Amino acid sequence: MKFEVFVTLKNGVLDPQGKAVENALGNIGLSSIKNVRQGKYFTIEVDEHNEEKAKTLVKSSCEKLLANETIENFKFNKIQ
Amino acid sequence: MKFEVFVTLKNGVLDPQGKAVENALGNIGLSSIKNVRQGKYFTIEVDEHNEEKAKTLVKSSCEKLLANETIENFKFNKIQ
Amino acid sequence: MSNVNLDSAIQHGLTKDEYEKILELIGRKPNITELGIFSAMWNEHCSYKSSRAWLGVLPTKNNRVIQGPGENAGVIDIDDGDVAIFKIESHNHPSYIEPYQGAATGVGGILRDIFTMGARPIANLNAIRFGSPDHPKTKYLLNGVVAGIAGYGNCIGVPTVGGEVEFDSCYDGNILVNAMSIGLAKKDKVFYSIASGLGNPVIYVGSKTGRDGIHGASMASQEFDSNAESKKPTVQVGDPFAEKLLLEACLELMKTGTIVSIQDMGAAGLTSSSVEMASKGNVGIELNLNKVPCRETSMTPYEMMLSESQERMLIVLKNGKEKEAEKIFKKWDLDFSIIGFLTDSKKLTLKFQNKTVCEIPISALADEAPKYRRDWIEINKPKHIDIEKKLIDLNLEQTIKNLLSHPNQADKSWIWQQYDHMVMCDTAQFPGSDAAVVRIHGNSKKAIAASIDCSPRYCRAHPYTGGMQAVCETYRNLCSVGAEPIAITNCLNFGNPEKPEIMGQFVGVIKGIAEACKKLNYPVISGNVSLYNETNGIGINPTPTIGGVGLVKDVSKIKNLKFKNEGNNIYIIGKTLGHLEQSILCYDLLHLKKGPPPSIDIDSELKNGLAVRSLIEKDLINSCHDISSGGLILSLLEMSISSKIGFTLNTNKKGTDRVKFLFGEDQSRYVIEVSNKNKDNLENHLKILDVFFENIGHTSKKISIDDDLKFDLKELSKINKEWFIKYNN
Amino acid sequence: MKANVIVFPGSNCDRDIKVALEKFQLKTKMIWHQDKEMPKSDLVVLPGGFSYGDYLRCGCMASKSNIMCEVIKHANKGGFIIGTCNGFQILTETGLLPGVLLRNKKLKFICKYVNLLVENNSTPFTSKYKKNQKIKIPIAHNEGNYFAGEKTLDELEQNDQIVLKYCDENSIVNNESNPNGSCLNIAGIVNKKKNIIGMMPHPERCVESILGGTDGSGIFQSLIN
Ligand SMILES: Nc1ncnc2c1ncn2[C@@H]1O[C@H](COP(=O)(O)OP(=O)(O)O)[C@@H](O)[C@H]1O
Ligand SMILES: [Mg+2]
Repeated sequence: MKFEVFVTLKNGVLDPQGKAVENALGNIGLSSIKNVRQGKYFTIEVDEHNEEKAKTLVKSSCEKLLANETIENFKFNKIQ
Repeated sequence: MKFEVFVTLKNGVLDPQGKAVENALGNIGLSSIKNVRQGKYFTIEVDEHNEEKAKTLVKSSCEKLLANETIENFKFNKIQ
Repeated sequence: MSNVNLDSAIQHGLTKDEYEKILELIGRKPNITELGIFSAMWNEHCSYKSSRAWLGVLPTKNNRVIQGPGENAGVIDIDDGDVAIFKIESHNHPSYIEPYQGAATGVGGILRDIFTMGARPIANLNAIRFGSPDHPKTKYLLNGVVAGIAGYGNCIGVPTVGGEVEFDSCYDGNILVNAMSIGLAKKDKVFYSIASGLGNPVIYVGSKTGRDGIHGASMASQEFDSNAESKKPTVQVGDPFAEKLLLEACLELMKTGTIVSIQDMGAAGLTSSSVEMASKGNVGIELNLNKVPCRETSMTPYEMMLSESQERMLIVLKNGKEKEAEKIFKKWDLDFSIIGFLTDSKKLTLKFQNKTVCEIPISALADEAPKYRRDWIEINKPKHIDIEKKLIDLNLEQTIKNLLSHPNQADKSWIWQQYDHMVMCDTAQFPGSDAAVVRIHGNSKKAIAASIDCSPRYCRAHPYTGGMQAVCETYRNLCSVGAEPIAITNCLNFGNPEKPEIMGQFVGVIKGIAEACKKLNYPVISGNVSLYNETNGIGINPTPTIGGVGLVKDVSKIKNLKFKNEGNNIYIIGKTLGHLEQSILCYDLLHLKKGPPPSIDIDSELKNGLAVRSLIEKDLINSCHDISSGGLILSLLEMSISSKIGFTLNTNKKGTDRVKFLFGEDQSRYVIEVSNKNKDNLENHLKILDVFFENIGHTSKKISIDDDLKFDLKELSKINKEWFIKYNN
Repeated sequence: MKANVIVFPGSNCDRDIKVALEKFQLKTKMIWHQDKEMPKSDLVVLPGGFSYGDYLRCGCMASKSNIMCEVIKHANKGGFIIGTCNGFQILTETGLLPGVLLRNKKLKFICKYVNLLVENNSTPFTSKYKKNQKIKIPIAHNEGNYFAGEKTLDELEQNDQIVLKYCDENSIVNNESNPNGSCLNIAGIVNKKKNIIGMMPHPERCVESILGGTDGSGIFQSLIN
């Protein structure tokens, strides 16, 4: 089973990368692009046929590793 | 108008981060998780009401900055 | 399997003649795998077909050289059973296409060359060259390359201690990324790539093989056209973490006495590593490609043999030692696979799915590779040009400010502060000085000094002089800190060698390097050639990057370029004639690019260098800086800015003579700072050594030149530091 | 005094810190990350480097390795722990110290000597310094931008947990002297019990004048006191 996982910075956490991207876009003439926030995107495969069980595994990888909940949120979707 | 942008490594391009994450998941007992690939996820706002124009702008930011098409693919969706 | 014919050979970058030679050598048509292997081994990057004939001119020996060119890196004796191992390598084309990964894998590649030989890398340097700062790609390339070098070197934990950077529009379409690494080993624990022992197992260790970089080596040997983007997928991605593990695992294995020979998989991956090992040992090698650890499914023999996936090594083990070796690689979480063995067939034999997919005599791939004596034309020293007129109205105050704020002379800390230059805790002289100094770990006194230099504008004007000058400049930089120069490595970056002018540049430069090395007893022990640095017919300035390495016997005595106190005397060692053609003043500031470069008198170079070293040895001077690009004035200003101590300079000259005195780039000169206490002693000493010197002023609170020029040190410092920061904001 | 230095794959300041510890007569053992047991020691050091390549988030994967259970036990018993650079990142990822280290504000790796103000000298790691003493120690990191929520920052201040702050030549703590964007210019903190310190600067890099300074010595001298 295949999932996609999104890890994004919580509101209020400064995102210097997003800021830098935004500035850089401005510099190359794309100044109408605003509020860039950068996060992480994973695709993962779970060796598990039961969807519920697979989801529990994905959730637990997010909590234990993929996201740092002090600063990040996560969500995920089944894609296959 | 708000968009989400996905930037992922092309197939066949080495993903040291994904590989390391996969190993780490294995080490903490989540060895049923396989084929981890890590990419970037952006949310951006475009100061433009015409959807077609907005999309052109997003596409051009991907091509010019967000993705390096040597090794990466991108896609995007309107989310608001 | 697709059919091989002349067309497919040409697509692989081979010429018609070369293809016919292949047919003759193996007496049949090659299959596609074999064709790929030939093309990889016979391209410029691996075969040195245009340059080999000339490289033989270079002197490669002195009493400290243990291994000259021909191995993964050169080896010099630094006493007490220690050796230093070093080499420089180019990663120009990949870095233009993908600056971060190109530069990163360049660093990774040179590091492997060093640790394959049993050395722990202790210092990295780099020489990077970009197009004009106004060119739309320059900023992106600069940022990517610097971040890539930093990303790899910092992660693996080897300090990046020096380098150089230059901007010139001749690099607009062909940037240069040359990476150098120095390692340390014990004299009796150096490893070589000569395979031996029939039946000995051949093992593959490191990361898995993917489809990355297939045909990277051929790419590095092709001229760019504006379609460069379409060559993109050949760029490899580096994994410094994997390299760190590979480094530790290899050094651990090397302690066990199980290795016969070892070779990293660099350009042309498995092909060149297996062929080179077999060729050097005059043996055959048989590999079972089904055993190659692959990252992707259904990889073909062709792909496996030509992949340039990073962080891999090929090792010939002593028979029966497989288990012992495997344990170490497993501990470090690396792939380990016995993929073949040595044979007496003197052939490269490849099996895949129980079929023989390649059988080529090793000699056909290596010794029989084409060698060309390309046509070349001698490039003579250009005539002097009249520059007086341009100098008469020069506003000196403004010109000095322009010099300090010019990207080529601006403070480079924006770059080297992105590099961890202190890790390993042995860096005794940081970047920002003439030569970096790195201690020999565990030895409280001994250290290695290193410097990397080239002045391509001189090489373009007169290749022979330029080649000599590059060697001499590293020599001078080593002497400036008090090191004994020992040997060099060189990276020869040129345009298309099929053009007689370019080949003429190449020949001239090589002869110049050879002459300087011979006279200075400063041989070439390793190097690399990068040709076809040309886009749409426009070639780069000839750029022979020289990396010089010296030995410091007592690290507590080294000197740097910072003024130490106010009220000390300032001297120039060496004669100032005021040669301005090809100087920074003419070339970069006034855009006058004609005329000969300053000439080099090797006898003075030797004598002045020795003198400076003996002054340092006797502790008679407080600081020392060589005079190079930018002339006397730039050297003084750098000494001032880095120390926040000013100087009072008395030129005793007027008008254009003064301009020449300040900006002239006459060679073999140094600025030194001497206390009143040591003044007489120093002068006597220099007289005995028969060295030309002159007292030109003293250190002071402020900066002033003669009676009419005054500068605010803070302002100059700001101007000097600002350029990189503003440019990259 | 005995010290254990934990070696993760990708650690690269492990040897450096061992040399420094031994210079100050601490008996030092290197401990492999996969070990399930750790010999008794007074001090545990989490060294700098790029553990597990620092992929994902710095220090994150190291914080999940076997040996960290032992390190946590050591912490709970009141044993001393120093985490420098990557070690600091590992400590925050493990939760032994609050907050997190984000990417430097300017998104560049920074390696240079910086000025630091000793805010708290009543910890086992800083007693040899004077309060408000200005010291110079190098930093070398890409992710040293200390971040924590307001509540945590308040707590850190109230409990005197902030040990080192970035400052300038004249001991002034301000935006200009903040190299990486850290909240409150924080360069190093301790836990409430003050037996664990995390700091971005590398004291092991300045214990000999030939390397550019000796201000790092204070950390080690404080410990052996
Ligand atoms: N790309 C670079 N990487 C690391 N250090 C650099 C780089 N470019 C310049 N430097 C450092 O900046 C200092 C000044 O460089 P340069 O002006 O080329 O010196 P010099 O003229 O004495 O050779 C040197 O110490 C050099 O090592
Ligand atoms: Mg110099």
